[in-house]
Amino acid sequence: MSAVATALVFWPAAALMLVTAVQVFRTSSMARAGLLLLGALGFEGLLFLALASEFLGVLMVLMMSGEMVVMTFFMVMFMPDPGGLMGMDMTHQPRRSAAVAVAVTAALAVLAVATDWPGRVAGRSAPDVEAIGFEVMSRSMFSFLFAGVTILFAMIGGVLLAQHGGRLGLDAPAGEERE
Amino acid sequence: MDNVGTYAQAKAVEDTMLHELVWLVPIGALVVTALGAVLLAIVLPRGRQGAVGVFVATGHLAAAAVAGVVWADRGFKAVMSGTVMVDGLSLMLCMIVGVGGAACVALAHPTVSGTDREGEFGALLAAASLGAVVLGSAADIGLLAISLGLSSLATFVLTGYLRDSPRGNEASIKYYLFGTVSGAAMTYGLSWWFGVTGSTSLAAVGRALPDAPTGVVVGSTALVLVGLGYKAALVPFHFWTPDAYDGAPLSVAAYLSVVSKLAGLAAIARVLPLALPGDTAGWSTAIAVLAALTMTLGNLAALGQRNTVRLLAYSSIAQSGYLLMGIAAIERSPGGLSSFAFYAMAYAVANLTAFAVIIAVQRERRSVDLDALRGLGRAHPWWTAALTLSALSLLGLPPLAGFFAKLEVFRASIDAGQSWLAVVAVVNTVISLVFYLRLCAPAILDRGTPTPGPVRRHRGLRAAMATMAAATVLGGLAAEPLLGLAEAARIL
Amino acid sequence: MPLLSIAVLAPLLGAALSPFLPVREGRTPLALAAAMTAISAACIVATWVRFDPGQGMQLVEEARWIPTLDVAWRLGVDGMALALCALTVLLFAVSVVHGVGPRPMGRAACGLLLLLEGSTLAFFLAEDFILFYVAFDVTLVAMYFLIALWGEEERRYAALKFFLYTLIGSLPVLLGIIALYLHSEPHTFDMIRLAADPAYQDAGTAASLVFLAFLVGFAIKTPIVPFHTWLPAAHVQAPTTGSILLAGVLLKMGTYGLVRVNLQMLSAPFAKYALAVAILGLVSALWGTLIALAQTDLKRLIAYTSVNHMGYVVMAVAAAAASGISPRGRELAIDGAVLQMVAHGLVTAALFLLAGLLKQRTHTRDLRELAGLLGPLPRLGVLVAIACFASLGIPGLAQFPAELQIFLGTFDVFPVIAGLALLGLAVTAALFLRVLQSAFMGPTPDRFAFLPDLDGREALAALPLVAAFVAIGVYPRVILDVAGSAAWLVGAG
Amino acid sequence: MTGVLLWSAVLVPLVAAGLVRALPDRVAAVATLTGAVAASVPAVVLLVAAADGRRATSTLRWLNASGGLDAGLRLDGLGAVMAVTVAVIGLVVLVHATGYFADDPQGRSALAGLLAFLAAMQGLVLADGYLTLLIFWELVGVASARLIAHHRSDPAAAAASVRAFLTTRTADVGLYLAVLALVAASGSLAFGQDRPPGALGAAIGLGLVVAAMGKSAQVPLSTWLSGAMAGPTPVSALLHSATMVAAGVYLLARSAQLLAGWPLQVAGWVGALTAVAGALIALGQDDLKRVLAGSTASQLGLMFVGVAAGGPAVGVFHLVAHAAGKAGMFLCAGVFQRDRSSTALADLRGAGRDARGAMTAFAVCGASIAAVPPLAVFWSKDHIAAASESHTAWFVLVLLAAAGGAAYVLRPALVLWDRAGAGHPVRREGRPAMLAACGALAGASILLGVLGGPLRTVLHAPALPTSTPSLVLSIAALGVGAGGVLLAVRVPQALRSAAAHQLHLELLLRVVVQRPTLALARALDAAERRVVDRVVDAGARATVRAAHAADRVELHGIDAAVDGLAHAVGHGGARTQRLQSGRLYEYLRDAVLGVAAIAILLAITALT
Amino acid sequence: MISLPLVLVSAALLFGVGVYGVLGQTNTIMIIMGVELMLGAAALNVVGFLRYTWPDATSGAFFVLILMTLMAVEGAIGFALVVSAFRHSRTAEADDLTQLRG
Repeated sequence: MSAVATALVFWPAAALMLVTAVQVFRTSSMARAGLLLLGALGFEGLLFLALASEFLGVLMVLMMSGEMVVMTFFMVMFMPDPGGLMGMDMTHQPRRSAAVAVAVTAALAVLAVATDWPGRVAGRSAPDVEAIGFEVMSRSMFSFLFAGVTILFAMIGGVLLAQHGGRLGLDAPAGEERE
Repeated sequence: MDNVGTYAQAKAVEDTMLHELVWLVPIGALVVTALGAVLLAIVLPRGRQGAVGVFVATGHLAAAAVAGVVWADRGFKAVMSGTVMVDGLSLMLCMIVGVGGAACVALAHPTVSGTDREGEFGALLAAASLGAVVLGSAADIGLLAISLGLSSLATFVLTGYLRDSPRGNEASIKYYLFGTVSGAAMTYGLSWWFGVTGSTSLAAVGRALPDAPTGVVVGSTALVLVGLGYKAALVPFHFWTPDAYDGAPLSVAAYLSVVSKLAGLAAIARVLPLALPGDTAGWSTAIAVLAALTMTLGNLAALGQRNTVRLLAYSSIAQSGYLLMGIAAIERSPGGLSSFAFYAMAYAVANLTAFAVIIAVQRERRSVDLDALRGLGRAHPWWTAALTLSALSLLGLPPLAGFFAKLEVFRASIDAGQSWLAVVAVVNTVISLVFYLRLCAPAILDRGTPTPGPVRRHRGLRAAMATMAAATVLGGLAAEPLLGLAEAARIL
Repeated sequence: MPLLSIAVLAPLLGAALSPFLPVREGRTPLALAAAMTAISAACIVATWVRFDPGQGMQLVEEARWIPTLDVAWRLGVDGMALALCALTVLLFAVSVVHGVGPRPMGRAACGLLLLLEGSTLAFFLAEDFILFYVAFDVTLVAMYFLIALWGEEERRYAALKFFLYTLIGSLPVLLGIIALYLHSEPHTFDMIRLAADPAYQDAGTAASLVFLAFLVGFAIKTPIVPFHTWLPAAHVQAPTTGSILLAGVLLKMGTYGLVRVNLQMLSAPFAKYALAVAILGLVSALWGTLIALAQTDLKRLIAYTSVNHMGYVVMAVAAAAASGISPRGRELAIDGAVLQMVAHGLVTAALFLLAGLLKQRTHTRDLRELAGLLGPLPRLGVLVAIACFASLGIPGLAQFPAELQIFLGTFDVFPVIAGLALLGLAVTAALFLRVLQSAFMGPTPDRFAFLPDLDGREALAALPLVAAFVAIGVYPRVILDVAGSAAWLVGAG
Repeated sequence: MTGVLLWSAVLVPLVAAGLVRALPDRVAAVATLTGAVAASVPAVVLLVAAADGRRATSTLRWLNASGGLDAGLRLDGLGAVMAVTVAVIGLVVLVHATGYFADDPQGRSALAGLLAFLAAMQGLVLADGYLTLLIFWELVGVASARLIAHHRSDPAAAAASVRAFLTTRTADVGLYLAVLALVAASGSLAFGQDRPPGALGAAIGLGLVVAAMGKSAQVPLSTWLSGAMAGPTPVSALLHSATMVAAGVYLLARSAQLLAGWPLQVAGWVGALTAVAGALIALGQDDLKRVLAGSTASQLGLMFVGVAAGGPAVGVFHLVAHAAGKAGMFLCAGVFQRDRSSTALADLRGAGRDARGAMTAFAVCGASIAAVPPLAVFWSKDHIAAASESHTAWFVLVLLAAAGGAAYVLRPALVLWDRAGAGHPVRREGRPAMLAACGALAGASILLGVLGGPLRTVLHAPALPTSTPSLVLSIAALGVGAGGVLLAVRVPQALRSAAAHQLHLELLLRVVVQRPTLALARALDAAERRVVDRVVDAGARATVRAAHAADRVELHGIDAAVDGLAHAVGHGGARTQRLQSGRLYEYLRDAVLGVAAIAILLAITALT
Repeated sequence: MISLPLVLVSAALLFGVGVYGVLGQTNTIMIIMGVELMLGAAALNVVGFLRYTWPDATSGAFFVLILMTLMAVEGAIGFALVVSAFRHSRTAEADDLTQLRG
């Protein structure tokens, strides 16, 4: 992708990403927040594309849309007032939180900008799918397998927690009496 | 390594990896345990789910044993293209996790036996152990992040295992939120490390960071410490600890306080020297300060507790501080790592003993309040003995394992020129006396409260209690084998 | 035969066996305690016979323990250690006769007593710093439970205070030990080597800090003002046997350590701070005796006199460490200090034993309530009088030669301090005379008219102590022949 | 051989004491007397040997430190004379005591105590070197305290015992100090050294003098002596003559060389003042034993003057002479006391007439104490007067004391002989022994007066000072004193009826002599009781107050500080606990702040 | 045009928004969203480095994959926890979780 094209995609995508991200926490509807988050992460995927990481970008968009849809369902199912009809406030100490967030951002941004990051500036843009494939199948094989195990147990754990009633038909969750 | 590989290269890498699998047997044992537990939980009928627990415990012990064999037979090696370190630190962690995990399974038996998710409990516990061991072995940014993820999320679920308990839910949500936020902060720091290095290998990071601009090093290291520090329950990332222990099943609290915590500390002990070699950015001193803060805050907060679980939670925070003393000395004293390793072993057995007794008492008296321990000596002299031994060992009194552990970390600290930290630790030890005595003294000195009635005996629980208590004593009186082991612990 | 190891291990074995005794009560625990104490005593006596006063550290027994750290089971005796071991076995024999808790002793009491005995002996015999420290702290735990289980009304508080203070004292010692270890070349915990070749030859900052760490630790144990407030609390609340052992043996650990470590291994910094330490000792001595004068509780009073007497010991050790002292002054100071440790052990143990017997009969320790006891209790009264006179330093009884030598030795280098310390003699006399006057003289109130005098068992407990301190008082070289400083004090100064 | 004798002089009475304590009551008296006789044998043999010029020592290495710190006994003239004095007076007193305690259930232990007392005193006078002397010095103190407290159910006796012990013990600190200084100066505790210069010498001099003052009840450390009258009379007899109080004088005599110069001057002044004060105090008393106690202080003061002015022999001669007389008076007083169950002069009126034997002995001994020629004390006091002639102030004070002596002896004698109170029954139990003892001492007073010579030989004092003026003045003083009393006391009927106008003289005398004298005596007594006593007591009270103050500091200062620290720690615990609010967002916020702090920390460590 | 600092600043801003969400939101789900943003910011950093400074670092690309995995699994577990808790207490407010403290 040429520099101009990159810029053309980057600026709007970055701006939209940040705007949607901020809106996630400004809306009073949780369903909307979920969709806004989907948007933010989607725009981030777009940024990835602009930054020549096509595979990662596409993956991001696909994964996040899947996840966010599930999330929105969750919220519609379980949350009070998912549509934000009552306009309830879901924040506390917004000013203080914002101040902290601004400080964190400023610190990180200043450090990032002030640093003369090492490495080549020129050259090929970013690893392509094939390279990532080699990486996964060679050096990072163990991590890859491990990530798979992690996903498996996340599923098991999620099911354990979320499912109503016992898998074996028992309705006797454990308990420990304490005073 | 960072070139785009060819098939031939990939093939060569795979061959090497196959050869290296031998070193991965301990981790493999835990993988088999975790997956096997899942399979067993699916296959076994509802009446036989208890077998999963036995299987998981056996698997843990096997992993520990295999780790010992690998240590003795194979030596240390960086495997999987340098992403996994099989060295003294990781094998030691594997042994602790193996034995500790098995003990926790035994401790959990009274709680989970016969419940609806008994099989999954074992499987998740094994997964958490797997995550813990890999966390302590990882020499790669990616592996570090994902292993922290696995070990965390498995324990999030375990903490919330008592789904009908509001306390359990609260505990697991707080733990989860604190943990994920910390993990996310860590990944941000890791991303900068990558930016400085161009590789996710910690060894490569270690080559690049000393020359990197201070600001980036400081910022990223601080963020990385958040994730690892939360796992190890260091101040100021300890807030979740008492609440999570309090709400979780007691056996899970024991697990968190031993396996999870030690994995996090082992990760710190590996990551910092690897990524910041030669005391880059003076992290030793920073860790020493953290150690002082952690032990002080933990001990002070433990003073006023009436709830034994919270008391032990704060105690374990304080113990993290002492453990950090060893880590703070790694760069400056040859005894730093070994003192950490020995302290970890001594702490694990003593803390598990204490939890075992608390669980036994909770089963019988339906309370974890300190008052429930009153007069325990008359009814259960052996429980009382175990509790006393563990409290005194945690306090660091000779000739128990905890004493030699303290001796080791003090020695390392002074040797590393951090005598002030040793003095802080001494003051803290004195403070800690008050609540450790409060834990064990009423059991011996007070008259008892009546027992509610006969309670089912759990052989596993008793066996774990006896084994750990015996280890607490033997780890002191016969400290030589373990000390020898700890002395040999090395970071590759 | 490894006499020293047997002497240490026999009581420890007994302690380990005690939980498995078939009965909770009955004679078995007592028999076990008696047997193990007898074995220990026999070993110490045999050691005394085999001991060659002409040599320093001797009869060293060594076994591997933790070679990784160069920690070994390393025991040995010199004159001071032997004298204190003899004191220890005697006092434990007395304690077994007198018993702890319900009578006959239960197995818990027996186990704790034996644990205390074994660890105390191990402390005095240890020639390895880790063993030394282990023994130091195990005595602490055993004593804590002795006080907390069988003490008086406020035993829990007092026991906690005792534990806290002594732990505060022991941990700096641990730091000091580690520093010595790290500073020795090659690293070692071997006390014989560290004494022969001190790690710190100078009195620089590091050496001073190490010195200070040990000093604080031993000062709390001794105890020296202002670290002494645990002592009266512990003594008042402890059971009689606890007080006997606490005052008789455990306090000696502080001064023993002061000599063994500060004087022998850190002589250079000690020489630098000798005057300050001597002043501390003096303040302790005067403070202890003045406070004792104000007490009305008998055990509290005796406890404070311990502060006084141990202050003299500290003063003498400091004088011996001073650089300006003459060889003879040094010999006098150390001889006096060692003799005072033994003498104070015997005398104060006797006082606490007799105070305990008195309390058993009258149910009070308040001097204002006691009166005219000599009438119903002539034998007990005479023993108390002898013990009081011994404690105030009357010649013919053990503390006189000890204190005289302490004063002589101290005067050699710190004349003003020694002179001021003499004032303590008068005050001590006053307070003991007051005890005798108010408790034993005067008309006997009716409520005390028919108290039973000493019985056989009590006499069996008390008489050996009295006999021992009379013997030492008449002929102090009974101890000095073995424990005299010329025989063992090598390397320092 | 001499060594055996020396040790047996000390050990025989000690063993005897043990035996008496152990044996049954009925043989106690026999055992006591046997022991006392046996104990005096070595002393006498030693005196004979010493008179032959034999000198010997027997030492025992007692401590490890060598050179001059050995324990040991020695034979020389001074020691031998003292030893025989102690043994003989002790024997006589014990003879008396067997009678005195005949019907006392605790008598056996008193007899044993007396024997032990003798043993300690023998050790003191035979000691070779200050170490041994110190040992027995202290033992004498303990033994006397134990005997004074004989009537243990009597609170006054207990208090007197404690006071006696504490006063002397406090003064003994001086002896300790002197010992320390001596070792520091010369490395040796042997007798016969010269005083080192400087502070050490000052410490030695002052220490020894103070110790001697304490033991010999010199002003202002004299109050314990009259209190000690609470003990049984034989005890007082022994205490006031050859033992205990004699120890101070003996110490001065023994250390004369060491104390030469200003220390002896101090001792002389103290002695001279005490001599007069003691005499006046004796005059003001209404209790026979207290009269005698005052007299003892006065006489001891004279001994101090003697040692200071004339050397050891003068002082010791007076000591021996006084011992016989004073012991005799006490023993006689014991007889009267048993008859009347009191020692108050008012109760004793006429007691002498009922017990004529005792009265005779009392008169002889009293005459000796009053320095009536040619009895023993006359000579010894004369020597003192002669020796102090060159020192006018002392000389005057000595004469005043002599006059007082005559007066305070005569006054009770007149009361005892008063016909008005006669006619009471006497107690027969144990009387022969008591009377024998009184007689023996009366005889000794006469003998010593007549045969003072051998004593001088042994003391190596061939030429004790004498001078005519002092002789004359002494006798004059005697007359003045006696006359004053005779005129002042209710004068015998015959004399009164002789001339009515003499009543005016009596009145005059009463106004001019008696009243001021008695007033001064009372004032001094009051001074002693109120001021000196109070000073001493104030010292004690100040100590006690300091003790209580220290105790308060202890409880509210040190202990509170520690507790406060503990409290602060606990408070810190509560604060940290409050951090754990249970609110997740606060946890997270604190964690973020924590990260910032860690980053700052790392930045600091990285940049330094 | 577009350079590394710009990407990094964008990532920092995204992270900041995430932090704001985490600190400021009362609802568990919303906090989880904040976490997702923080993780996304980390990923954006890495992608920026891949593009501008370390184009050959395939391990970095794999790291991004791992971050995405983490986002997914942590989200999943989080929702499951919320469901489990909501079933009993009918609320997902993190602020209500104050039973455990001290």
